[in-house]
Amino acid sequence: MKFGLYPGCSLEASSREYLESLRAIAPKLGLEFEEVKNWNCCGASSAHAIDHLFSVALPATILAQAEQQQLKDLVVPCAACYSRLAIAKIELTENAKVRNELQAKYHLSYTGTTNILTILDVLERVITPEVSKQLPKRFTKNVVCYYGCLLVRPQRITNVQRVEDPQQMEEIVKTIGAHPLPWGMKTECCGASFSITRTELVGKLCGRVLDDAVCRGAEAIIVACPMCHSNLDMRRSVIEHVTGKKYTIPVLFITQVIGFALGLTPAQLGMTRHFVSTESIVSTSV
Amino acid sequence: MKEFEPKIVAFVCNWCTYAGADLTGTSRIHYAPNVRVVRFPCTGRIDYNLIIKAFERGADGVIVSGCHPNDCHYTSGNFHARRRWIVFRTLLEYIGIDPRRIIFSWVSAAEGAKWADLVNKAVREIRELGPAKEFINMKQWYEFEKALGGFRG
Amino acid sequence: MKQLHERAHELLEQKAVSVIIGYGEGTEGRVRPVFIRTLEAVRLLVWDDRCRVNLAVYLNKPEIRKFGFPIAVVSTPATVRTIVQLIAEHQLSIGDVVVLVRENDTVRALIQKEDLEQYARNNPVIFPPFVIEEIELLKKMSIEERFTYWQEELAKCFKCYACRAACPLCYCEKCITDVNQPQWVCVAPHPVGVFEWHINRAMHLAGRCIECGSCTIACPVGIPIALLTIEATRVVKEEFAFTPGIDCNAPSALSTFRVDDKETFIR
Amino acid sequence: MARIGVFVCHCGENIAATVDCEKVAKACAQLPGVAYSIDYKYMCSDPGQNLIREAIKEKNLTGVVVAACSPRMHEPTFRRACAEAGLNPYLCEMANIREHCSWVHPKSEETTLKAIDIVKTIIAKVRKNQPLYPIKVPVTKTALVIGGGIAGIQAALDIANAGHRVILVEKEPSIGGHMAQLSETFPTLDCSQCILTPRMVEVAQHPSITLYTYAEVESLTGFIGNFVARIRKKAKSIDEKLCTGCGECVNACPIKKIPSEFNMGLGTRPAIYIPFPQAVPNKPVIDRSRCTYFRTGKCRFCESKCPTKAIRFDQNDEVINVQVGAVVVATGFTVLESTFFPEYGYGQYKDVVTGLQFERILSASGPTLGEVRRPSDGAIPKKVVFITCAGSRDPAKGIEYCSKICCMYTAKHAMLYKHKVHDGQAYVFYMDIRATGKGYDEFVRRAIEEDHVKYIRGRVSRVYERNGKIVVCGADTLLGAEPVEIEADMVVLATAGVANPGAEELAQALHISYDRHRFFTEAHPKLRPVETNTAGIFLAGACQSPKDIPESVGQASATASKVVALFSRDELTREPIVAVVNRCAPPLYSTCVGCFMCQTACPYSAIEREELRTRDGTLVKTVARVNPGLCQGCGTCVAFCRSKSIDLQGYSNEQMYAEVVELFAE
Repeated sequence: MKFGLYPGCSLEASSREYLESLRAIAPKLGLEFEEVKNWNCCGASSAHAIDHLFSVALPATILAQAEQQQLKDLVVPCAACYSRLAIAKIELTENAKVRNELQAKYHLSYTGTTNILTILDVLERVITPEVSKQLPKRFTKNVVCYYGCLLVRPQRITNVQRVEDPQQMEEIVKTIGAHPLPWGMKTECCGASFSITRTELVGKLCGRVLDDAVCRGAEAIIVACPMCHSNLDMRRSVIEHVTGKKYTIPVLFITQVIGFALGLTPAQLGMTRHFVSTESIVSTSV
Repeated sequence: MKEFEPKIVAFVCNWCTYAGADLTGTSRIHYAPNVRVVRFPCTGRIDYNLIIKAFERGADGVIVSGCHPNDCHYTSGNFHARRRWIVFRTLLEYIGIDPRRIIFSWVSAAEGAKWADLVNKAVREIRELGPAKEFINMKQWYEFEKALGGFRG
Repeated sequence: MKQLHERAHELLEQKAVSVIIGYGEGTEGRVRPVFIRTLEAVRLLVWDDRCRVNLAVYLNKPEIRKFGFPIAVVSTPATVRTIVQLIAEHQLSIGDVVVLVRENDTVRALIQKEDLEQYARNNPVIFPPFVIEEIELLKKMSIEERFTYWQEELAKCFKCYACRAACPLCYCEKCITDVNQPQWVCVAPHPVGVFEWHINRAMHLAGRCIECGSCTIACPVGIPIALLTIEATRVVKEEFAFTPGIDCNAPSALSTFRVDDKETFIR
Repeated sequence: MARIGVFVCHCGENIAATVDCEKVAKACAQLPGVAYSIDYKYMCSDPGQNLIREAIKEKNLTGVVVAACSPRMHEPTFRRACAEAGLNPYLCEMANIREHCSWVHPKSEETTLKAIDIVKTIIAKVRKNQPLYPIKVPVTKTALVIGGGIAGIQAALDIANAGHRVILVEKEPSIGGHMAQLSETFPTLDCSQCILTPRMVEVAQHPSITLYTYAEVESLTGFIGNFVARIRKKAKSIDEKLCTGCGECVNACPIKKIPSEFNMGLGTRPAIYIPFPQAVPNKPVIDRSRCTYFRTGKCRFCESKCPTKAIRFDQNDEVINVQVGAVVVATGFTVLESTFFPEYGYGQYKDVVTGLQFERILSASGPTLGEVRRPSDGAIPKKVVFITCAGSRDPAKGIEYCSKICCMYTAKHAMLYKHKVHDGQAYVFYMDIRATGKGYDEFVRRAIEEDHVKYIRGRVSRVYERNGKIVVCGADTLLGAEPVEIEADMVVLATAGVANPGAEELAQALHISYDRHRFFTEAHPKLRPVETNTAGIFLAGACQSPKDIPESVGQASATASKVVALFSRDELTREPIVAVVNRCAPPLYSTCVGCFMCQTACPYSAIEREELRTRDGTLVKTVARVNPGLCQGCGTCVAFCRSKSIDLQGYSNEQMYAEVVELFAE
């Protein structure tokens, strides 16, 4: 299966392990990725707060480029980039005024043939029961799956079923042997970009998420978005400072968990890059 | 010659447009006096032959109006009427009669202002179209029939 | 032709029908309708390209119905469509008529509802070239040109009502023209009377006319009055997606409605 | 020659201000057929009407035209005046020279000429008017009441007590409806069973009421006074005459774990069951979809245990046709399930229940015998959150209306919870408190002030489970949208009142209209709230829109009065504005050619087929015939008929033709 790939800034920097683990599991699952050539920023961080046209122009150039490379299905592992690209696609196809302005100002030719997929849409297709039979190892852990916001909201863009209690990640981890626990906090806010301006707020919000996960008996939190990972993992010291409690529960990317089940080594999956030690997972499941 | 004042007859349904015209009256909204109203129980009851009769006898324009779809007191009279109007209007146009001379509309019992506005607009449009030239030579034949005395109208 | 004779002979012999309406040799090389009731007369039947007039009109005549159903009719596709429409309008019922049709030179007898409808569907209206020409001619005209065209054409009409007699779907015993209280259609052939008659005829056939052209053929002064009913039926086909003469229990287009009928002129 | 009287009214100044009434009267006097033409200041006054009565007698008029206000206003008045003077009322018409002329044009010669034109056309119409006589239709003095809830019961009792026969049809095994499920009722907190059960028994024992439970109405044909209803009595698999209701079979039945519909799925019931202790009739019914015998042919325990051998496994459905004169639809409503709400957990949390489920928990005959215990682990909840407007007033969920009763029963729930769990704390999230009935607001105040229920004005955004508690995230808009988070033990949703699942099919079977939410539509929201547009069919209770018990009972008695009024006369008289298919002498018998396309045009299916036969019985032709009872006089068939064989009395072809032609005659 061949897919276009738009990594985005986080996967090259703060969440490199997400991209490394994705690239590591791809050949084992028959996935082939072709990166969008000289891709630019998707405008997730600030563009949409400043100028609407500009915030659509950035992702539009990515889509136009992807179209030239005939990438019919474009995987966008980062939830924020996914949201920006999806919104841009709808604006370009439905909002004629914006489309004409963009054509005039940035000479973009875009016909709207690319489908924009999250990492879960792709993994759902490849992690089938047949594949799970040949997995060298079972990742038998009690886990909770954390979706955050942009993977499920706004429903108008993502059209996810059960927006308050999605089951996409649960299905994937179940097929590789994990026990996903029913969890109310899976779509609660983690504080997102406040982690820079009001870090103590992220501490409070992530504290609630971690606290509920721990007392529910979860051994790991699985995420599919670099922002969620950085807040739950990198900000762990702030969380512990704000809540006054110690949390050792590791935060793993879905791709890393699948990597374990495929028998890849922690180094290949970038397990050493986490702030919160993943020793508890690495030691038991090898 | 005095400016051409069109003669317009309005076929209206009793439950909606006639009541709407009553409301125009109770709200004292003035409008052009060229229109004469004929009351029917429902737009379903309006026969296209009567529209032809009106034109032959000298009407320059005809308004046909009733309840909005789904408002009909008899649930479906206006739906039947709408179907007939679509066919009748196309046929008149095919035979060469300017369809703008017949003004179809939905006016509810609460749309007093819309009735006044509809009448004023109709008078203005028909005045621009001028006398119903397609029926000019028909009027004189009607006189001929009357002269024969046998015609009880 | 021989097949037709055998079939006719067989039907009459078994008393399956009381009369067979077919074409026979007329004067000056033309064909005329013949009504075969005895075995000897079967040889009078002919069937070639000259046989195009719609014989279904005789099914409404009391003189023919006097013989009693079922009746056989030698049919063109138009005749079959007429019979299906007459069944839809409760003038005939299934089994009243044995329809003899020619399919690549074999003669078939259609009686059941499915066969009639299937045959009607497989043989849609094909206008002869001169009719298509006229339709195109009128389409290009402006509304004023069409007005003068029809004023000239209708001025020829002297109200002989041959069109009404020829049309199989004009079966009212007392026509609207016979109603004089009130006088819906003026009797005299002056512009008022002619205009009222032709408008009513077209409106009465809207969504019913199966475009067999008998009215134009019958008109002694050659007015192309079929164009009016063709236009009326075109509107019904396009606006309400309804084709007459292909469904035995279809309701009439103008006495039914759909809530989402489209129109562009109601304010 | 017609002798028409024209009476031009000044209407005080309303007409005379801009129309020269004398001139109109004089002009009309010259018109052919006019025998008398005067004007008067107030035609609708008593002296004005006397003018008409005297003129009819002195000038023996054959027609009357009153040129005054709109016929929608005083046509009945002047027609009655004519009738009193012996002139057929349908020979009197009104010319509207007020709303359509004097009020909308300035005072001028042209306005007066327009007035004359208007009167002229109505005179032309009256020349062609025919005397018409009200239509007499026989009335079957039996009423059909569909739905055995409180509304159906009340209507049935009122009609029966007025001496008429009633047939009450109830879909469930017992009557009682939703009211039977309630614990206590606001605002007086009297126990629902205590006030309902006597009424249910009264219905069962009333000599004039025939009760069919576990039965449904499948179709209704006919017209007002002469309906025929087809009722399917589903097989109960019990011989009701032999069964004493002892309950041995119910105890014997091995299948125990079927969720009880009566307890809204909280309790369980066996395959052969009596819905609730006070059920009327108090006889069991076998649920054939769950009974082992009907699935595998084995078991039959109940049969072996039955002392009177009343079990009938071979019993079949019975379909009966009944003649009725009027129909009261009282099929009630239901409430949304909790699975409908993503934000409240899609129904996966056992302790998030609906209002009706909480009623069962509170009820003494409920699954917890009246003790407030939560469904998950049976513990007594110390903190309960009530959420009002769950689904109601929420256009995004397609339910934009207010369900009217939730504020009241939520206050009641909170109050009853506090009475049973003294140290418990109740919270109520609300948008607005709508307690508009008599003694209603005082009731809510009592809940707040005496029972210390915490009312928080704000919406609940999400409910989720954490550490065995139900976390309710909301906001308190009175404290500046302060986010509120309550760790509750139990949550009760006051879910929206919606139409019953079968409502649409029933409406189509009865030919009554219903709205977007499948509630039945009343004839006029203000002036005819308990009637439908179909004559003879009435509405009572929540099937028309969600409402509380007092209003349902009020509506039920209102429909009963309508039905009793309908039955008060042996014959029904109806306006003679109906269509008639012409008949004439042989050999034609009728100009109708029997194409029957008018049948598809008629919205009231009032057109039937009639076989015309000669005296010796031979069939001449089958033609159309209009049933005067069903025809509402819209005239769609008249304008459609190609051979002009149908005409509408009151708006006949001749009358309308005369009106149009007169307009342009010099």
